Amino acid sequence: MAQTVVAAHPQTFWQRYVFSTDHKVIGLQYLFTGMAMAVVGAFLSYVFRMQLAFPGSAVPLYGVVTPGAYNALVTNHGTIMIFWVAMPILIAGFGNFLIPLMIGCDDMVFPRLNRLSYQVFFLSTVLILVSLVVPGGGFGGAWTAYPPLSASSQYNHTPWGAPLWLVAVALEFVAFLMGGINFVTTVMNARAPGMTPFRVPIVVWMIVIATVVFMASVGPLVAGAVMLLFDQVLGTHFYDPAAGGDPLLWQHLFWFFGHPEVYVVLLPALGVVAEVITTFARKKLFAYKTILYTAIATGIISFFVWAHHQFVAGIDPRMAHLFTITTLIISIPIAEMTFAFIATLYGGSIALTTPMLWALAFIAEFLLGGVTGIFLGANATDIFLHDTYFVVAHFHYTFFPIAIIGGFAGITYWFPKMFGRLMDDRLGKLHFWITILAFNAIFLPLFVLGAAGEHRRIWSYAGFAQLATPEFQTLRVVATVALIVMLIGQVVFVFNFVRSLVRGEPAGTNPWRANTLEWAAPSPPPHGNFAEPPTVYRGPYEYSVPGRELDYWPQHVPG
Amino acid sequence: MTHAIEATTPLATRRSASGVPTGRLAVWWLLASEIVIFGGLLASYLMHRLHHPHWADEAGHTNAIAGAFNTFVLLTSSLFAVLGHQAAERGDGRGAARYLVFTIGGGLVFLAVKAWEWTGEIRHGFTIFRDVFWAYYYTTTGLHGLHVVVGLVAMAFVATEARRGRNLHRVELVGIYWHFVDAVWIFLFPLFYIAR
Amino acid sequence: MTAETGVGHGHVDYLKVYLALLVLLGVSLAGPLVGLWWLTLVTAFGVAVVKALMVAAYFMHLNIERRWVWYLLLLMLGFMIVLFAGVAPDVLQGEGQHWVKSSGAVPGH
Amino acid sequence: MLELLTPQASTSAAQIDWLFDVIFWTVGFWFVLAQGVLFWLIVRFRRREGVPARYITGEVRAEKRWISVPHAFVLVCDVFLIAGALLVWSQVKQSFPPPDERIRVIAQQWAWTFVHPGPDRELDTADDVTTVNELRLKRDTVYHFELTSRDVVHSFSIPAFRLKQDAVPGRVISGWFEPTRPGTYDIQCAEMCGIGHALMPARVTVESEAEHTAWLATRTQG
Repeated sequence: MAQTVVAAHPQTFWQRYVFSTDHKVIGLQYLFTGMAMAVVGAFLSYVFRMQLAFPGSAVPLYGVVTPGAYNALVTNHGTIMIFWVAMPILIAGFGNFLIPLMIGCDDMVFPRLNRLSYQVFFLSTVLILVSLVVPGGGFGGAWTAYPPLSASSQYNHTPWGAPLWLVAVALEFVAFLMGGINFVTTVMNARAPGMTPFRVPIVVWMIVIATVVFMASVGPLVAGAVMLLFDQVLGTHFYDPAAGGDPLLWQHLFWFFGHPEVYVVLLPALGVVAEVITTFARKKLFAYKTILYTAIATGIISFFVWAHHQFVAGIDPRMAHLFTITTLIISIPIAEMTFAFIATLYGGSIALTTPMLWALAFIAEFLLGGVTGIFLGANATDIFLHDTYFVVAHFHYTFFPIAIIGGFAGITYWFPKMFGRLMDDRLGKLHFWITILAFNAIFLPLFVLGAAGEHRRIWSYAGFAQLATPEFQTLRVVATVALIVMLIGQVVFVFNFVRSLVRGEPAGTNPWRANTLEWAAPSPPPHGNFAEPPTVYRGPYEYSVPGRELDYWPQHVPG
Repeated sequence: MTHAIEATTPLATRRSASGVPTGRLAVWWLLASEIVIFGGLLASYLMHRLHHPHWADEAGHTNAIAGAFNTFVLLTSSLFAVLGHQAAERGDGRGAARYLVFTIGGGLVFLAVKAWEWTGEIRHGFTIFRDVFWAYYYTTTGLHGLHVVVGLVAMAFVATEARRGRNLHRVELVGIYWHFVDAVWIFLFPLFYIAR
Repeated sequence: MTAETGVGHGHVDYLKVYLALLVLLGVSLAGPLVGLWWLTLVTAFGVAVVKALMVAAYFMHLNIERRWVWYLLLLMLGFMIVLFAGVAPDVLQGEGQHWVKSSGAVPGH
Repeated sequence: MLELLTPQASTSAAQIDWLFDVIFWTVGFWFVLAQGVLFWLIVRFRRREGVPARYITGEVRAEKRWISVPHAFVLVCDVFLIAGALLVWSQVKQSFPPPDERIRVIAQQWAWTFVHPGPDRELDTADDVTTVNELRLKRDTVYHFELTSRDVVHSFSIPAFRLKQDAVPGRVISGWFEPTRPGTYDIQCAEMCGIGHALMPARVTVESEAEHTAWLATRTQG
């Protein structure tokens, strides 16, 4: 088999880092774009948390927050954190970087399609940022964009912000559809000899399942987004009840995608955790096939639960029963998977390195996010809790572990492979503890506020006598202060990241003594990845096999 | 397919662990994601259509003859596409290109008829703003028409290459996509033209 | 690859499939001409399903493709049926338990 | 538990709070158990010199039991929680007790309009009392309400009643409640409805029959 010819050509800076077709460069482009957007999303949350803690006072670095600006802040915080942080980092970033390396090939099957995918994504990034500063301000109709509010500037008063927001989101979908076709085709066809389906690392499986779920669920919303865009800019009446449309249709199309989307980002994060805990517990993954099947089951069931977001939205009350049942059923595969992850630790030899701390914290924090979901999936309690801060706290206990904790676990684990150097472990742990403690201090108070009936997306609670009490205001201040502490703590990470990049200790090929194929390539892997295409002889988690001298057994080592 | 894919493509592109050639595999996944886009749109339309009995009257103003003719045109162009595929498998690049040109011709006739239809309807006041039925009509047939245009561009590109005997496997890929566009129209035709 | 996918292509006469499709197109027009709504349902939509299946099987060559491709495409259609079933009680219906659609002006002022 | 944070002022409130407590203790048990096991494992199996990890696949039946047995218990809990949720939902949102009075609630950007039936207890008559951002109710009276919206989606939410229902333009949605505790409580809009979303607070006053009649008299004479 001919070696890749491409690597031989000398390349300019632009060819190499901007218009590259190399999956690793594209993966890092996604990763860095996602991290930059995380800064934007975090800044938005800082501004609106300051407004909540100190209503009406000028926020440093921003100024006074008006009600319209507040709505735009919360709307775009949610949109950016999900579509421009969680998805690019977990799916596109890790997926692009890891898939070809972990299945033992030199690139994605369609490198130029891959590059186009990033370019479209980059364009969508520019559009969402531009939408924040156009005349009339950014879109403020919540990330769910329910019509008629989102459909007409007569109601939302953002004639530019709303269509731009919608086009940006739709383009982001297009980018991920292109990337998704590439991911699935690559994993199906480009696996190294011997890489049978049950020898594929869980994180690759998870990214593929997530991608398929994304592709299957986003279609109706793409159609719905076209209809909403026509309502906004042409003046059609798809969602206007007075003219024969139906506003509830959008809610259904949105959540038919929106709920599977939760699993689209959750599954890759779980995959990252699986890789990290097996490596640092030196243990075989407990019940590989069970984890795989529960992931597939979760993906399929996720198509049957969407309307639990709409229990009180005006859907027929009889339907709420069906969606309660399916929603609680989805806790079954997820619980099974969580148990399998916990069981993996049993009998291990656990080293609490920075990536391992993140992975364990993921399990611990996600447990709280998972169990609080039961209150919301049960239709009767959701009557009270719907659109309160209980919901906000609940999904931050799922999304924060997914996007931020899972992201940090992956970045700290694969940093040596990405850049060929080790990160500082002590700084990493410092950053870990600041982030985790502050995170809990932000969102635990919000559970209390939500249980007290505090509703979401409210600029000021001054008009609500039951909520404007000094006790509740103290909780809001606690959450805001904790947020600021957490944001300052990220400086430690940035410092560690940059410092390790230039003068970290050289990592070597396999610093963690891990089994999967990416650790067989040099760090960082050159264009083309492997000097010689690897062959696979065993599963990815053969740690501490009895009778062997070494406590790991890489997939590509014969014998 | 009898020819070799260019050697500069990555090793990854040349592997076929699933047994389905990479290009065709990607087309299947593309169609899977297209099914849900059109599926979502048509499901939404169908619900509204069944909710509003008076939409039957509106549907009476679409031109069923033109719709039937366009179905005929697309079916014929699909036949040419599959004959082109057959030629490509024999290694006959010029023959494949010729059939693809016929297919493109069919697509152009389809678009011309569609344009004539739209013009007539708009002239008679059946614009996209008249009613949600017409909004669905223009959006759905417009989205389908966009797919036709994309197909035409792709086929022109593939035909040019096939003429020179290059990338003959792409004749099949673009054909599969074209048949899908045909199959979508097969559903649009009764939904918007026949059911009254 | 010729050996693998080429088998069977020769057995299908594309022209016959094409003519069958044209006949079906004629049948689908019959319903509205007769004017019976249930006949239209069968001729228009039943025939559309048959036509689409024929195009998929013989022109897209799903008949000789790996089985799972059928399953994949049908799974996507299945999700659309789930979507329809979940949404229809609200969007298709004009009223339901404790709610009713009203296009008229809101009472009050 | 919720009653510690916000008053329990309707019959539905008691039912929903009961369900909340049931779920709280059930999932709380699992949460504590899972966290306990997780932390115990982390401490117990910390890396020690000379102690290698064990090789456990989790694919044999005896090992799988570690996760399948707790899993079966989770399933049982799910069934109970589903039953509880469906029961309370059907009482709150589906089977309405016969009404003593009817009111109409109309949402718009950004205010609430409430139509009280007046002394004749019938809506759409001359003595209807229409108020903005102020709702007056008699205690221990079953109210049916008709909810609609003039423009965008709003949500009629009274936390003290544990009541929440979106107001959707083009739909008239009915609901019911029975206030049980006198007092004045917040009414919120709980669905993003534009710039003034935070600025449409209203108040509901629950009062005795006599007080209510007196209030009605002031409104109908003026």
